Amino acid sequence: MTIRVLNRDEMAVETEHDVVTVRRKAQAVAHGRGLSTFAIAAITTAASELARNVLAHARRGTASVEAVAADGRSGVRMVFRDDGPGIADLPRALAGGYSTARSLGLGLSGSRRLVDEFEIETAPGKGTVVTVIKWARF
Amino acid sequence: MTIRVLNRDEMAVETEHDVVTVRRKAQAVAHGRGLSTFAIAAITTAASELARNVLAHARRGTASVEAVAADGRSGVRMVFRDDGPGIADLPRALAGGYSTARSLGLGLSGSRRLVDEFEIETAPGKGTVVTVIKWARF
Amino acid sequence: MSRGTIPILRVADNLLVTVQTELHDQVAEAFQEDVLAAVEKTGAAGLLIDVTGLDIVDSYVARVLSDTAKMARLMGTETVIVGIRPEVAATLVRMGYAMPGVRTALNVDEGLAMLPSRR
Amino acid sequence: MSRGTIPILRVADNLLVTVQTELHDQVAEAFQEDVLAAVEKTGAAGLLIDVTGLDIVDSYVARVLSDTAKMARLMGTETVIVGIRPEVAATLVRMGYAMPGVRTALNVDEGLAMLPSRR
Ligand SMILES: Nc1ncnc2c1ncn2[C@@H]1O[C@H](COP(=O)(O)OP(=O)(O)O)[C@@H](O)[C@H]1O
Ligand SMILES: Nc1ncnc2c1ncn2[C@@H]1O[C@H](COP(=O)(O)OP(=O)(O)O)[C@@H](O)[C@H]1O
Repeated sequence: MTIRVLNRDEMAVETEHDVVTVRRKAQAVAHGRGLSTFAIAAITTAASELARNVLAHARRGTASVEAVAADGRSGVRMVFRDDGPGIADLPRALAGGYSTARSLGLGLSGSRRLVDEFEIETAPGKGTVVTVIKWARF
Repeated sequence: MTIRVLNRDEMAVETEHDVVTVRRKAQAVAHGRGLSTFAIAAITTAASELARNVLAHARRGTASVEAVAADGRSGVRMVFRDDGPGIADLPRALAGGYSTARSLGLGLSGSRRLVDEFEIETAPGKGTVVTVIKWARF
Repeated sequence: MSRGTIPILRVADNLLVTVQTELHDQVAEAFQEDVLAAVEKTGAAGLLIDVTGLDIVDSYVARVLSDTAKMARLMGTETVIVGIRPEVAATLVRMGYAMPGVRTALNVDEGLAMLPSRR
Repeated sequence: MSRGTIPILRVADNLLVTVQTELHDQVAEAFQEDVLAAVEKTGAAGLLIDVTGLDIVDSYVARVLSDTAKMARLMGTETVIVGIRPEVAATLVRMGYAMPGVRTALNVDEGLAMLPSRR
Protein backbone atom coordinates (compact mmCIF):
# COMPACT_ATOMS: atom_id res chain seq x y z
CA MET A 1 0.00 0.00 0.00
CA THR A 2 1.37 3.37 -1.01
CA ILE A 3 0.14 6.28 1.01
CA ARG A 4 0.12 9.68 -0.65
CA VAL A 5 0.21 12.73 1.60
CA LEU A 6 -1.99 15.46 0.15
CA ASN A 7 -1.57 17.94 2.92
CA ARG A 8 0.23 18.14 6.26
CA ASP A 9 -0.12 20.38 9.30
CA GLU A 10 2.55 20.29 11.99
CA MET A 11 1.64 21.68 15.38
CA ALA A 12 3.43 22.05 18.69
CA VAL A 13 1.82 20.30 21.66
CA GLU A 14 2.90 22.27 24.70
CA THR A 15 -0.23 23.60 26.36
CA GLU A 16 -3.85 22.63 26.99
CA HIS A 17 -4.76 25.04 24.26
CA ASP A 18 -2.57 23.19 21.76
CA VAL A 19 -4.54 20.03 22.51
CA VAL A 20 -7.70 21.86 21.52
CA THR A 21 -6.01 23.15 18.35
CA VAL A 22 -4.87 19.65 17.32
CA ARG A 23 -8.33 18.27 18.01
CA ARG A 24 -9.96 20.94 15.85
CA LYS A 25 -7.49 20.39 13.04
CA ALA A 26 -8.16 16.63 13.11
CA GLN A 27 -11.89 17.28 13.01
CA ALA A 28 -11.59 19.72 10.09
CA VAL A 29 -9.34 17.46 8.02
CA ALA A 30 -11.55 14.41 8.70
CA HIS A 31 -14.57 16.39 7.63
CA GLY A 32 -12.77 17.57 4.50
CA ARG A 33 -11.79 13.99 3.62
CA GLY A 34 -15.43 12.94 3.66
CA LEU A 35 -15.36 10.77 6.78
CA SER A 36 -18.73 9.97 8.41
CA THR A 37 -19.91 11.72 11.56
CA PHE A 38 -18.95 8.60 13.53
CA ALA A 39 -15.51 8.36 11.98
CA ILE A 40 -14.92 12.07 12.56
CA ALA A 41 -15.81 11.70 16.24
CA ALA A 42 -13.50 8.68 16.47
CA ILE A 43 -10.42 10.31 14.94
CA THR A 44 -11.03 13.60 16.77
CA THR A 45 -11.30 11.79 20.09
CA ALA A 46 -8.10 9.84 19.35
CA ALA A 47 -6.39 13.17 18.56
CA SER A 48 -7.48 14.48 21.93
CA GLU A 49 -6.27 11.40 23.82
CA LEU A 50 -2.90 11.21 22.08
CA ALA A 51 -2.15 14.94 22.28
CA ARG A 52 -3.08 14.89 25.95
CA ASN A 53 -0.68 11.99 26.47
CA VAL A 54 2.17 14.02 24.96
CA LEU A 55 1.38 16.85 27.36
CA ALA A 56 0.78 14.66 30.41
CA HIS A 57 3.68 12.26 30.04
CA ALA A 58 6.32 14.10 27.98
CA ARG A 59 5.37 17.74 28.71
CA ARG A 60 5.88 18.72 25.06
CA GLY A 61 6.04 17.32 21.56
CA THR A 62 4.49 17.73 18.14
CA ALA A 63 1.41 16.55 16.28
CA SER A 64 1.08 16.27 12.54
CA VAL A 65 -2.33 15.92 10.92
CA GLU A 66 -2.30 14.78 7.31
CA ALA A 67 -4.84 14.35 4.56
CA VAL A 68 -3.85 11.06 2.92
CA ALA A 69 -4.94 8.81 0.06
CA ALA A 70 -4.16 5.16 -0.75
CA ASP A 71 -5.73 2.67 -3.17
CA GLY A 72 -8.39 5.23 -4.00
CA ARG A 73 -9.31 5.55 -0.33
CA SER A 74 -9.29 8.83 1.44
CA GLY A 75 -8.17 9.18 5.04
CA VAL A 76 -6.56 11.11 7.88
CA ARG A 77 -3.17 10.24 9.32
CA MET A 78 -1.84 11.70 12.56
CA VAL A 79 1.63 11.42 14.04
CA PHE A 80 2.33 12.33 17.69
CA ARG A 81 6.00 12.67 18.52
CA ASP A 82 7.77 13.45 21.77
CA ASP A 83 11.18 13.15 23.43
CA GLY A 84 9.68 12.28 26.78
CA PRO A 85 10.44 9.29 29.02
CA GLY A 86 9.06 6.69 26.61
CA ILE A 87 6.96 3.74 27.70
CA ALA A 88 8.78 0.99 29.56
CA ASP A 89 5.97 -1.55 29.75
CA LEU A 90 4.20 -1.15 26.40
CA PRO A 91 1.97 -4.26 26.55
CA ARG A 92 0.66 -3.05 29.88
CA ALA A 93 0.12 0.52 28.65
CA LEU A 94 -1.74 -0.80 25.59
CA ALA A 95 -3.89 -3.18 27.62
CA GLY A 96 -5.85 -0.26 29.05
CA GLY A 97 -6.84 0.59 32.60
CA TYR A 98 -3.21 1.15 33.53
CA SER A 99 -2.06 4.67 34.22
CA THR A 100 1.04 6.25 35.72
CA ALA A 101 -0.89 9.50 35.95
CA ARG A 102 -4.11 10.48 37.65
CA SER A 103 -6.35 9.42 34.81
CA LEU A 104 -8.35 6.49 33.49
CA GLY A 105 -5.57 4.84 31.51
CA LEU A 106 -7.79 4.56 28.45
CA GLY A 107 -5.99 6.95 26.11
CA LEU A 108 -3.76 4.46 24.32
CA SER A 109 -6.01 1.41 24.35
CA GLY A 110 -9.05 3.55 23.53
CA SER A 111 -7.38 5.39 20.64
CA ARG A 112 -6.22 2.10 19.21
CA ARG A 113 -9.81 0.86 19.11
CA LEU A 114 -11.02 4.04 17.43
CA VAL A 115 -8.70 4.03 14.43
CA ASP A 116 -8.01 1.70 11.48
CA GLU A 117 -4.24 1.66 11.83
CA PHE A 118 -2.20 2.17 14.97
CA GLU A 119 1.58 2.08 15.33
CA ILE A 120 3.73 2.95 18.29
CA GLU A 121 7.51 3.32 18.56
CA THR A 122 8.89 3.87 22.01
CA ALA A 123 11.69 2.93 24.36
CA PRO A 124 12.60 4.12 27.85
CA GLY A 125 14.47 7.41 27.52
CA LYS A 126 13.91 7.54 23.74
CA GLY A 127 10.56 9.27 23.52
CA THR A 128 7.40 8.05 21.86
CA VAL A 129 5.97 8.21 18.34
CA VAL A 130 2.35 7.19 17.79
CA THR A 131 0.96 7.03 14.24
CA VAL A 132 -2.71 6.42 13.50
CA ILE A 133 -4.85 6.38 10.36
CA LYS A 134 -8.60 6.53 9.91
CA TRP A 135 -10.03 5.78 6.45
CA ALA A 136 -13.29 6.96 4.97
CA ARG A 137 -15.60 4.02 4.27
CA PHE A 138 -16.63 3.46 0.66
CA MET B 1 10.56 28.43 39.23
CA THR B 2 11.92 29.93 42.43
CA ILE B 3 9.85 29.29 45.51
CA ARG B 4 10.04 31.82 48.32
CA VAL B 5 9.17 30.62 51.80
CA LEU B 6 7.30 33.34 53.69
CA ASN B 7 6.63 31.40 56.83
CA ARG B 8 7.33 27.91 58.17
CA ASP B 9 5.86 25.88 61.03
CA GLU B 10 7.60 22.68 62.06
CA MET B 11 5.58 20.19 64.09
CA ALA B 12 6.23 16.78 65.57
CA VAL B 13 3.97 13.97 64.38
CA GLU B 14 3.91 11.45 67.19
CA THR B 15 0.32 11.17 68.34
CA GLU B 16 -3.21 11.27 66.94
CA HIS B 17 -3.48 14.69 68.44
CA ASP B 18 -0.48 15.88 66.41
CA VAL B 19 -2.30 14.81 63.25
CA VAL B 20 -5.17 17.09 64.22
CA THR B 21 -2.71 19.92 64.94
CA VAL B 22 -1.00 19.55 61.54
CA ARG B 23 -4.38 19.46 59.81
CA ARG B 24 -5.51 22.64 61.54
CA LYS B 25 -2.26 24.40 60.72
CA ALA B 26 -2.58 23.42 57.04
CA GLN B 27 -6.15 24.71 57.00
CA ALA B 28 -5.21 28.01 58.64
CA VAL B 29 -2.25 28.66 56.35
CA ALA B 30 -4.27 27.74 53.23
CA HIS B 31 -7.00 30.11 54.35
CA GLY B 32 -4.46 32.85 54.97
CA ARG B 33 -2.94 32.34 51.52
CA GLY B 34 -6.29 32.98 49.88
CA LEU B 35 -7.00 29.46 48.62
CA SER B 36 -10.62 28.66 47.70
CA THR B 37 -12.87 26.59 49.97
CA PHE B 38 -12.29 23.62 47.65
CA ALA B 39 -8.50 24.05 47.61
CA ILE B 40 -8.44 24.43 51.41
CA ALA B 41 -10.37 21.17 51.82
CA ALA B 42 -7.97 19.48 49.39
CA ILE B 43 -4.74 20.53 51.09
CA THR B 44 -6.15 19.96 54.59
CA THR B 45 -7.25 16.46 53.64
CA ALA B 46 -3.82 15.74 52.14
CA ALA B 47 -2.25 16.97 55.40
CA SER B 48 -4.40 14.55 57.31
CA GLU B 49 -3.56 11.60 55.04
CA LEU B 50 0.18 12.24 54.99
CA ALA B 51 0.49 12.94 58.72
CA ARG B 52 -1.51 9.81 59.43
CA ASN B 53 0.88 7.83 57.20
CA VAL B 54 3.86 9.04 59.24
CA LEU B 55 2.13 7.88 62.41
CA ALA B 56 0.83 4.59 60.97
CA HIS B 57 3.90 3.43 59.08
CA ALA B 58 6.86 5.17 60.78
CA ARG B 59 5.43 5.81 64.28
CA ARG B 60 6.94 9.29 64.40
CA GLY B 61 8.26 12.07 62.20
CA THR B 62 7.81 15.75 61.48
CA ALA B 63 5.57 17.94 59.40
CA SER B 64 6.39 21.38 58.12
CA VAL B 65 3.68 23.67 56.81
CA GLU B 66 4.89 26.64 54.79
CA ALA B 67 3.36 29.74 53.25
CA VAL B 68 5.08 30.02 49.86
CA ALA B 69 5.11 32.27 46.81
CA ALA B 70 6.40 31.74 43.25
CA ASP B 71 5.85 33.63 40.02
CA GLY B 72 3.36 35.86 41.77
CA ARG B 73 1.35 32.82 42.85
CA SER B 74 0.55 32.16 46.44
CA GLY B 75 0.50 28.67 47.89
CA VAL B 76 1.00 26.20 50.71
CA ARG B 77 3.86 23.73 50.82
CA MET B 78 4.01 20.83 53.27
CA VAL B 79 6.89 18.46 53.97
CA PHE B 80 6.37 15.20 55.85
CA ARG B 81 9.57 13.53 57.02
CA ASP B 82 10.18 10.29 58.87
CA ASP B 83 12.95 7.77 59.57
CA GLY B 84 10.60 4.83 59.29
CA PRO B 85 10.91 1.72 57.13
CA GLY B 86 10.55 3.58 53.81
CA ILE B 87 8.50 2.30 50.89
CA ALA B 88 9.91 -0.67 48.99
CA ASP B 89 7.41 -0.81 46.12
CA LEU B 90 6.73 2.85 45.40
CA PRO B 91 4.84 2.47 42.08
CA ARG B 92 2.47 0.08 43.80
CA ALA B 93 2.01 2.33 46.84
CA LEU B 94 1.32 5.29 44.53
CA ALA B 95 -1.13 3.37 42.35
CA GLY B 96 -3.69 3.37 45.15
CA GLY B 97 -5.77 0.62 46.65
CA TYR B 98 -2.65 -1.06 48.08
CA SER B 99 -2.07 -1.02 51.81
CA THR B 100 0.25 -2.80 54.22
CA ALA B 101 -2.03 -1.61 57.02
CA ARG B 102 -5.72 -2.26 57.54
CA SER B 103 -6.83 0.82 55.71
CA LEU B 104 -8.06 1.89 52.29
CA GLY B 105 -4.64 2.46 50.73
CA LEU B 106 -5.79 5.79 49.34
CA GLY B 107 -3.62 8.11 51.39
CA LEU B 108 -0.72 8.47 48.96
CA SER B 109 -2.58 8.19 45.67
CA GLY B 110 -5.41 10.32 46.98
CA SER B 111 -3.13 13.06 48.32
CA ARG B 112 -1.31 13.15 45.00
CA ARG B 113 -4.58 13.84 43.18
CA LEU B 114 -5.51 16.60 45.61
CA VAL B 115 -2.39 18.73 45.22
CA ASP B 116 -0.65 20.56 42.38
CA GLU B 117 2.84 19.24 43.07
CA PHE B 118 3.80 15.96 44.69
CA GLU B 119 7.28 14.60 45.34
CA ILE B 120 8.35 11.57 47.28
CA GLU B 121 11.82 10.43 48.34
CA THR B 122 12.03 7.05 49.96
CA ALA B 123 14.08 3.87 50.11
CA PRO B 124 13.78 0.75 52.28
CA GLY B 125 15.35 1.50 55.65
CA LYS B 126 15.96 5.14 54.74
CA GLY B 127 12.69 6.76 55.76
CA THR B 128 10.30 8.78 53.67
CA VAL B 129 9.98 12.44 52.69
CA VAL B 130 6.80 13.61 50.98
CA THR B 131 6.59 17.19 49.69
CA VAL B 132 3.36 18.67 48.32
CA ILE B 133 2.29 22.10 47.10
CA LYS B 134 -1.15 23.55 46.51
CA TRP B 135 -1.40 26.87 44.66
CA ALA B 136 -4.16 29.43 44.84
CA ARG B 137 -5.89 29.84 41.47
CA PHE B 138 -5.75 33.26 39.88
CA MET C 1 -24.81 31.46 40.32
CA SER C 2 -21.76 30.60 38.29
CA ARG C 3 -18.31 32.15 38.28
CA GLY C 4 -17.48 30.57 34.94
CA THR C 5 -19.10 30.58 31.56
CA ILE C 6 -21.30 27.57 32.18
CA PRO C 7 -24.99 28.44 32.50
CA ILE C 8 -26.76 26.90 35.50
CA LEU C 9 -30.56 27.20 35.49
CA ARG C 10 -33.31 26.13 37.88
CA VAL C 11 -36.00 23.94 36.33
CA ALA C 12 -38.66 23.20 38.94
CA ASP C 13 -36.79 21.44 41.76
CA ASN C 14 -33.80 20.67 39.63
CA LEU C 15 -30.69 22.30 38.26
CA LEU C 16 -29.99 22.26 34.55
CA VAL C 17 -26.35 22.73 33.57
CA THR C 18 -25.53 23.16 29.91
CA VAL C 19 -21.99 22.27 28.94
CA GLN C 20 -20.85 24.15 25.88
CA THR C 21 -17.21 24.97 26.50
CA GLU C 22 -14.62 22.26 26.15
CA LEU C 23 -13.90 21.00 29.65
CA HIS C 24 -10.11 20.99 29.63
CA ASP C 25 -7.98 20.82 32.77
CA GLN C 26 -8.15 24.49 33.58
CA VAL C 27 -11.92 24.76 33.58
CA ALA C 28 -12.96 21.27 34.67
CA GLU C 29 -12.39 21.86 38.38
CA ALA C 30 -14.12 25.23 38.28
CA PHE C 31 -17.05 23.57 36.48
CA GLN C 32 -17.40 20.95 39.21
CA GLU C 33 -17.08 23.47 41.99
CA ASP C 34 -19.64 25.86 40.46
CA VAL C 35 -22.11 23.02 40.02
CA LEU C 36 -21.67 21.72 43.58
CA ALA C 37 -21.96 25.20 45.07
CA ALA C 38 -25.21 25.71 43.13
CA VAL C 39 -26.51 22.33 44.34
CA GLU C 40 -25.84 23.34 47.93
CA LYS C 41 -27.30 26.81 47.56
CA THR C 42 -30.51 25.71 45.88
CA GLY C 43 -30.98 22.38 47.60
CA ALA C 44 -31.78 20.95 44.18
CA ALA C 45 -33.48 17.56 44.11
CA GLY C 46 -31.76 16.62 40.89
CA LEU C 47 -29.06 17.72 38.52
CA LEU C 48 -29.32 17.56 34.75
CA ILE C 49 -26.13 17.99 32.75
CA ASP C 50 -26.91 18.70 29.12
CA VAL C 51 -24.07 17.78 26.77
CA THR C 52 -25.93 18.22 23.48
CA GLY C 53 -23.38 20.91 22.65
CA LEU C 54 -20.38 18.56 22.89
CA ASP C 55 -19.39 16.95 19.60
CA ILE C 56 -16.42 15.28 21.26
CA VAL C 57 -16.21 13.64 24.68
CA ASP C 58 -12.77 12.18 25.31
CA SER C 59 -11.90 10.02 28.31
CA TYR C 60 -10.85 13.07 30.29
CA VAL C 61 -14.15 14.88 29.83
CA ALA C 62 -16.11 11.66 30.40
CA ARG C 63 -14.29 11.29 33.68
CA VAL C 64 -15.02 14.91 34.67
CA LEU C 65 -18.73 14.34 33.97
CA SER C 66 -18.99 11.09 35.85
CA ASP C 67 -16.98 12.47 38.77
CA THR C 68 -19.36 15.42 38.96
CA ALA C 69 -22.27 12.99 39.21
CA LYS C 70 -20.48 11.13 42.02
CA MET C 71 -19.83 14.36 43.91
CA ALA C 72 -23.46 15.44 43.61
CA ARG C 73 -24.55 12.00 44.78
CA LEU C 74 -22.45 12.36 47.94
CA MET C 75 -24.36 15.56 48.60
CA GLY C 76 -27.64 13.69 48.11
CA THR C 77 -28.49 14.91 44.62
CA GLU C 78 -29.15 12.56 41.68
CA THR C 79 -27.59 13.40 38.34
CA VAL C 80 -28.78 12.58 34.84
CA ILE C 81 -26.57 13.34 31.84
CA VAL C 82 -28.68 14.17 28.81
CA GLY C 83 -28.09 14.71 25.12
CA ILE C 84 -25.12 12.42 24.47
CA ARG C 85 -24.92 12.32 20.68
CA PRO C 86 -24.91 9.02 18.76
CA GLU C 87 -21.32 9.44 17.59
CA VAL C 88 -20.19 10.36 21.10
CA ALA C 89 -21.95 7.33 22.58
CA ALA C 90 -20.36 5.07 19.97
CA THR C 91 -16.90 6.53 20.58
CA LEU C 92 -17.10 6.18 24.36
CA VAL C 93 -18.20 2.56 24.21
CA ARG C 94 -15.57 1.69 21.58
CA MET C 95 -12.91 3.23 23.82
CA GLY C 96 -14.08 1.02 26.64
CA TYR C 97 -15.60 3.76 28.74
CA ALA C 98 -19.36 3.53 28.95
CA MET C 99 -19.54 5.84 32.00
CA PRO C 100 -20.46 3.13 34.49
CA GLY C 101 -22.85 4.19 37.21
CA VAL C 102 -23.99 7.31 35.42
CA ARG C 103 -27.67 7.74 34.53
CA THR C 104 -28.40 9.13 31.10
CA ALA C 105 -31.41 10.29 29.10
CA LEU C 106 -32.12 11.30 25.51
CA ASN C 107 -33.02 14.90 26.30
CA VAL C 108 -33.88 17.33 29.07
CA ASP C 109 -37.56 16.30 29.26
CA GLU C 110 -36.73 12.62 29.61
CA GLY C 111 -34.08 13.48 32.14
CA LEU C 112 -36.46 15.57 34.24
CA ALA C 113 -38.93 12.68 34.29
CA MET C 114 -36.22 10.46 35.79
CA LEU C 115 -35.53 12.75 38.72
CA PRO C 116 -37.44 12.68 41.97
CA SER C 117 -39.29 15.78 43.06
CA ARG C 118 -38.77 17.23 46.51
CA ARG C 119 -42.47 18.02 46.78
CA MET D 1 -27.62 7.42 75.37
CA SER D 2 -24.04 8.15 74.49
CA ARG D 3 -20.90 7.65 76.51
CA GLY D 4 -18.95 10.04 74.28
CA THR D 5 -19.50 13.56 73.15
CA ILE D 6 -21.53 12.66 70.11
CA PRO D 7 -25.21 13.56 70.42
CA ILE D 8 -27.66 10.81 69.46
CA LEU D 9 -31.30 11.90 69.19
CA ARG D 10 -34.55 10.10 68.41
CA VAL D 11 -36.52 11.61 65.53
CA ALA D 12 -39.76 9.69 65.11
CA ASP D 13 -38.67 6.09 64.40
CA ASN D 14 -35.15 7.05 63.56
CA LEU D 15 -31.90 7.94 65.22
CA LEU D 16 -30.13 11.14 64.35
CA VAL D 17 -26.42 11.24 65.08
CA THR D 18 -24.60 14.52 64.66
CA VAL D 19 -20.89 14.23 64.13
CA GLN D 20 -19.04 17.31 65.26
CA THR D 21 -15.82 16.05 66.79
CA GLU D 22 -13.06 14.88 64.52
CA LEU D 23 -13.33 11.10 64.37
CA HIS D 24 -9.71 10.12 64.94
CA ASP D 25 -8.60 6.63 65.91
CA GLN D 26 -9.29 7.04 69.60
CA VAL D 27 -12.90 8.08 69.25
CA ALA D 28 -13.92 6.28 66.05
CA GLU D 29 -14.51 2.92 67.69
CA ALA D 30 -16.39 4.50 70.58
CA PHE D 31 -18.52 6.38 68.06
CA GLN D 32 -19.44 3.19 66.23
CA GLU D 33 -20.16 1.31 69.43
CA ASP D 34 -22.33 4.10 70.86
CA VAL D 35 -24.32 4.31 67.66
CA LEU D 36 -24.87 0.55 67.40
CA ALA D 37 -25.84 0.29 71.06
CA ALA D 38 -28.39 3.06 70.55
CA VAL D 39 -29.76 1.32 67.44
CA GLU D 40 -30.28 -1.86 69.43
CA LYS D 41 -31.80 -0.16 72.44
CA THR D 42 -34.27 1.94 70.48
CA GLY D 43 -35.02 -0.49 67.66
CA ALA D 44 -34.63 2.44 65.30
CA ALA D 45 -35.97 1.97 61.77
CA GLY D 46 -33.30 4.15 60.32
CA LEU D 47 -30.10 5.94 61.16
CA LEU D 48 -29.22 9.43 60.01
CA ILE D 49 -25.63 10.55 60.37
CA ASP D 50 -25.35 14.31 60.00
CA VAL D 51 -21.88 15.46 58.94
CA THR D 52 -22.72 19.10 58.20
CA GLY D 53 -20.25 20.00 60.95
CA LEU D 54 -17.30 18.29 59.26
CA ASP D 55 -15.25 20.58 57.03
CA ILE D 56 -12.78 17.77 56.37
CA VAL D 57 -13.45 14.08 55.73
CA ASP D 58 -10.24 12.18 55.05
CA SER D 59 -10.14 8.57 53.88
CA TYR D 60 -9.98 7.34 57.46
CA VAL D 61 -13.13 9.17 58.54
CA ALA D 62 -14.90 8.24 55.29
CA ARG D 63 -14.12 4.63 56.07
CA VAL D 64 -15.39 4.95 59.66
CA LEU D 65 -18.65 6.43 58.36
CA SER D 66 -19.23 3.84 55.67
CA ASP D 67 -18.28 1.02 58.05
CA THR D 68 -20.82 2.33 60.54
CA ALA D 69 -23.47 2.19 57.81
CA LYS D 70 -22.49 -1.41 57.03
CA MET D 71 -22.66 -2.38 60.70
CA ALA D 72 -26.12 -0.84 61.11
CA ARG D 73 -27.27 -2.60 57.94
CA LEU D 74 -26.17 -5.94 59.40
CA MET D 75 -28.47 -5.14 62.32
CA GLY D 76 -31.30 -4.39 59.90
CA THR D 77 -31.17 -0.62 60.08
CA GLU D 78 -30.77 1.58 57.02
CA THR D 79 -28.32 4.48 57.19
CA VAL D 80 -28.36 7.78 55.33
CA ILE D 81 -25.42 10.15 55.62
CA VAL D 82 -26.59 13.74 55.32
CA GLY D 83 -24.98 17.13 54.91
CA ILE D 84 -21.78 16.28 53.04
CA ARG D 85 -20.47 19.68 52.00
CA PRO D 86 -19.58 20.52 48.38
CA GLU D 87 -15.86 20.74 49.07
CA VAL D 88 -15.91 17.48 51.02
CA ALA D 89 -17.78 15.71 48.19
CA ALA D 90 -15.28 17.04 45.65
CA THR D 91 -12.31 16.00 47.78
CA LEU D 92 -13.57 12.47 48.35
CA VAL D 93 -14.24 11.85 44.66
CA ARG D 94 -10.90 13.35 43.61
CA MET D 95 -9.15 11.04 46.08
CA GLY D 96 -10.92 8.12 44.47
CA TYR D 97 -13.24 7.38 47.35
CA ALA D 98 -16.87 8.08 46.55
CA MET D 99 -18.16 5.98 49.50
CA PRO D 100 -19.64 3.25 47.33
CA GLY D 101 -22.82 1.70 48.67
CA VAL D 102 -23.58 4.49 51.11
CA ARG D 103 -26.86 6.39 50.80
CA THR D 104 -26.67 10.14 51.09
CA ALA D 105 -29.03 13.10 51.32
CA LEU D 106 -28.72 16.87 51.26
CA ASN D 107 -30.06 17.44 54.78
CA VAL D 108 -31.85 15.81 57.70
CA ASP D 109 -35.35 16.32 56.25
CA GLU D 110 -34.44 14.72 52.93
CA GLY D 111 -32.67 11.93 54.77
CA LEU D 112 -35.72 11.24 56.96
CA ALA D 113 -37.88 11.05 53.85
CA MET D 114 -35.62 8.31 52.48
CA LEU D 115 -35.93 6.08 55.51
CA PRO D 116 -38.68 3.53 56.01
CA SER D 117 -40.93 3.84 59.02
CA ARG D 118 -41.47 0.90 61.35
CA ARG D 119 -45.10 1.88 61.77
N1 LIG E 1 3.62 9.99 25.11
C1 LIG E 1 3.88 9.21 26.17
N2 LIG E 1 5.09 9.26 26.77
C2 LIG E 1 5.37 8.49 27.85
N3 LIG E 1 4.49 7.64 28.40
C3 LIG E 1 3.27 7.54 27.86
C4 LIG E 1 2.89 8.31 26.73
N4 LIG E 1 1.61 7.98 26.41
C5 LIG E 1 1.23 7.06 27.30
N5 LIG E 1 2.23 6.77 28.18
C6 LIG E 1 2.22 5.80 29.27
O1 LIG E 1 1.20 4.83 29.04
C7 LIG E 1 0.25 4.84 30.12
C8 LIG E 1 -1.13 4.57 29.58
O2 LIG E 1 -1.49 5.63 28.71
P1 LIG E 1 -3.01 5.99 28.54
O3 LIG E 1 -3.73 4.72 28.17
O4 LIG E 1 -3.13 7.10 27.58
O5 LIG E 1 -3.46 6.40 29.97
P2 LIG E 1 -3.26 7.75 30.81
O6 LIG E 1 -2.61 8.76 29.93
O7 LIG E 1 -4.66 8.09 31.20
O8 LIG E 1 -2.40 7.36 31.99
C9 LIG E 1 0.41 6.19 30.76
O9 LIG E 1 -0.01 6.22 32.10
C10 LIG E 1 1.88 6.45 30.61
O10 LIG E 1 2.61 5.78 31.62
N1 LIG F 1 5.56 7.38 55.63
C1 LIG F 1 5.54 6.09 55.20
N2 LIG F 1 6.51 5.23 55.61
C2 LIG F 1 6.51 3.95 55.19
N3 LIG F 1 5.59 3.41 54.36
C3 LIG F 1 4.60 4.21 53.95
C4 LIG F 1 4.51 5.59 54.32
N4 LIG F 1 3.44 6.12 53.72
C5 LIG F 1 2.88 5.14 52.99
N5 LIG F 1 3.58 3.98 53.13
C6 LIG F 1 3.32 2.68 52.46
O1 LIG F 1 2.52 2.89 51.31
C7 LIG F 1 1.29 2.16 51.43
C8 LIG F 1 0.17 2.96 50.80
O2 LIG F 1 -0.02 4.15 51.54
P1 LIG F 1 -1.43 4.83 51.59
O3 LIG F 1 -1.88 5.00 50.17
O4 LIG F 1 -1.37 6.05 52.40
O5 LIG F 1 -2.33 3.72 52.26
P2 LIG F 1 -2.51 3.29 53.79
O6 LIG F 1 -1.71 4.22 54.63
O7 LIG F 1 -3.99 3.41 53.97
O8 LIG F 1 -2.03 1.87 53.83
C9 LIG F 1 1.11 1.91 52.92
O9 LIG F 1 0.29 0.80 53.16
C10 LIG F 1 2.54 1.73 53.35
O10 LIG F 1 2.98 0.42 53.05
